[in-house]
Amino acid sequence: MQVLYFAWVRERIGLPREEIDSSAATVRELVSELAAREDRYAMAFSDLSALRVALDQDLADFDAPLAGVREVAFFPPMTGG
Amino acid sequence: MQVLYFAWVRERIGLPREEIDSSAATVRELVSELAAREDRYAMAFSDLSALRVALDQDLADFDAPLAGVREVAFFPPMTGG
Amino acid sequence: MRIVVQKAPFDFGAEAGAFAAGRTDMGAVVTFTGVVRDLPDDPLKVMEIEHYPGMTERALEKIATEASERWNLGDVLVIHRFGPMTPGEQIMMVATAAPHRVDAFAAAEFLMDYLKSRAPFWKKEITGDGADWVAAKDEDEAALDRW
Amino acid sequence: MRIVVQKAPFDFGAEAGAFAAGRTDMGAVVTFTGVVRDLPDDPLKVMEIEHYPGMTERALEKIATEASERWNLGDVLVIHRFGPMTPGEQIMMVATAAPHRVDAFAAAEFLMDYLKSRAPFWKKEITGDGADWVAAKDEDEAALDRW
Repeated sequence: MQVLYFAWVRERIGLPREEIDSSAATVRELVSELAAREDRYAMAFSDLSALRVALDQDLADFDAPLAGVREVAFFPPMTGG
Repeated sequence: MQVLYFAWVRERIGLPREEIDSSAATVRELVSELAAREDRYAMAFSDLSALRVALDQDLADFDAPLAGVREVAFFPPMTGG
Repeated sequence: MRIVVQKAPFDFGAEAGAFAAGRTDMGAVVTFTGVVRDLPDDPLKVMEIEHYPGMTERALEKIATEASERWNLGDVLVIHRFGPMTPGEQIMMVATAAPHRVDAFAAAEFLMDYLKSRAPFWKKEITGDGADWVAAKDEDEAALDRW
Repeated sequence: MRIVVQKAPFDFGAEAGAFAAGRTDMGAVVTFTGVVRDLPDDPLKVMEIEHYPGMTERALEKIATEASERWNLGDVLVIHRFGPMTPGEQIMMVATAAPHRVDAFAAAEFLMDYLKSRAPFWKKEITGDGADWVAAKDEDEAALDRW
């Protein structure tokens, strides 16, 4: 699946998107896999309460299932307007 | 004092303003004097709850004193905006 | 603060654009515009607005000053027309500029609620069937209670 | 309904004027414009807005559609920029047209509250001291509870 990062999540991880091959069943499991990769991932995902996630461009929960999802995006709370 | 009429009050009484010589102490007394004049005044002042009054261009109550007032205006509830 | 009472049409886009332009300390600008609506059952020929010259400007200034005291505002604009207008014409506008959106919205709604029931304007609708003074609505008077 | 997400500046006055023009069935038009504010202590050089292409349009359409379902609206316009902007530049605008003012105001405030916290935009402030992502405010999240 495509994993996208925005704002300071993108800056901490150091890239805007990547293709990830994962069998994680939920967002939370995917986050654990990513955080285990390298320090920059561990840092970006250290506080889930400061993060939001979208699945196929709709906001979702961290407990949401990933089955059939093609695009996962992680980012901080939004500040539009 | 100058007495002004607006909207349907003006139309019923048939003039936009007139000079009135009155010793009425309050707006309510002035209204009684005017209503006693002619039918067209009696009709215009028949229901005070449908009227508003301004003294020297500030909204006032019908019990407000007239001492020192130079301009009294009668009109229906306002419908601006 | 700018209060304008005039018979002539005004250019809403130009007024709104000028009001919002060049402010670096105000994060939020809200505008409201009132438009003459056609009547569904009996087509409106003309909406005629009568006002009380002198008191009108005084009442609008009072309302705008009170808004500026209640909320943190950078600027307020009120334009209100009188005389005859046809459907689609803009009757009036208010605009508020504030550091934050909550103040800009609240002040604009306050201005509209007060202007509806406390500024001396009266609307008359002229249709094929005749002419009628628009009755004040109880809900407009009730709207003042929230402030 | 018109949703625009663009890097280029937009002409607020022209957009507001065009939006309000020629409506004979809508008595009320409300606009909101967000403006880049300068920072009092540390002058702002640039405000940079990042967004999530694709999801942004989708989220704005969802919010505008929900507003149209909740209130009696004739039209909705949302314009939101991304990229770098300087103090005084207009970031975004919403406009609502409705038969009555209560609906036009409520829908515009609803759009703004949701757009602030549910549309994927992120602001970064670049000053002489460096660059900081703007933190979301608890009060913006809390503002959603009223709807």
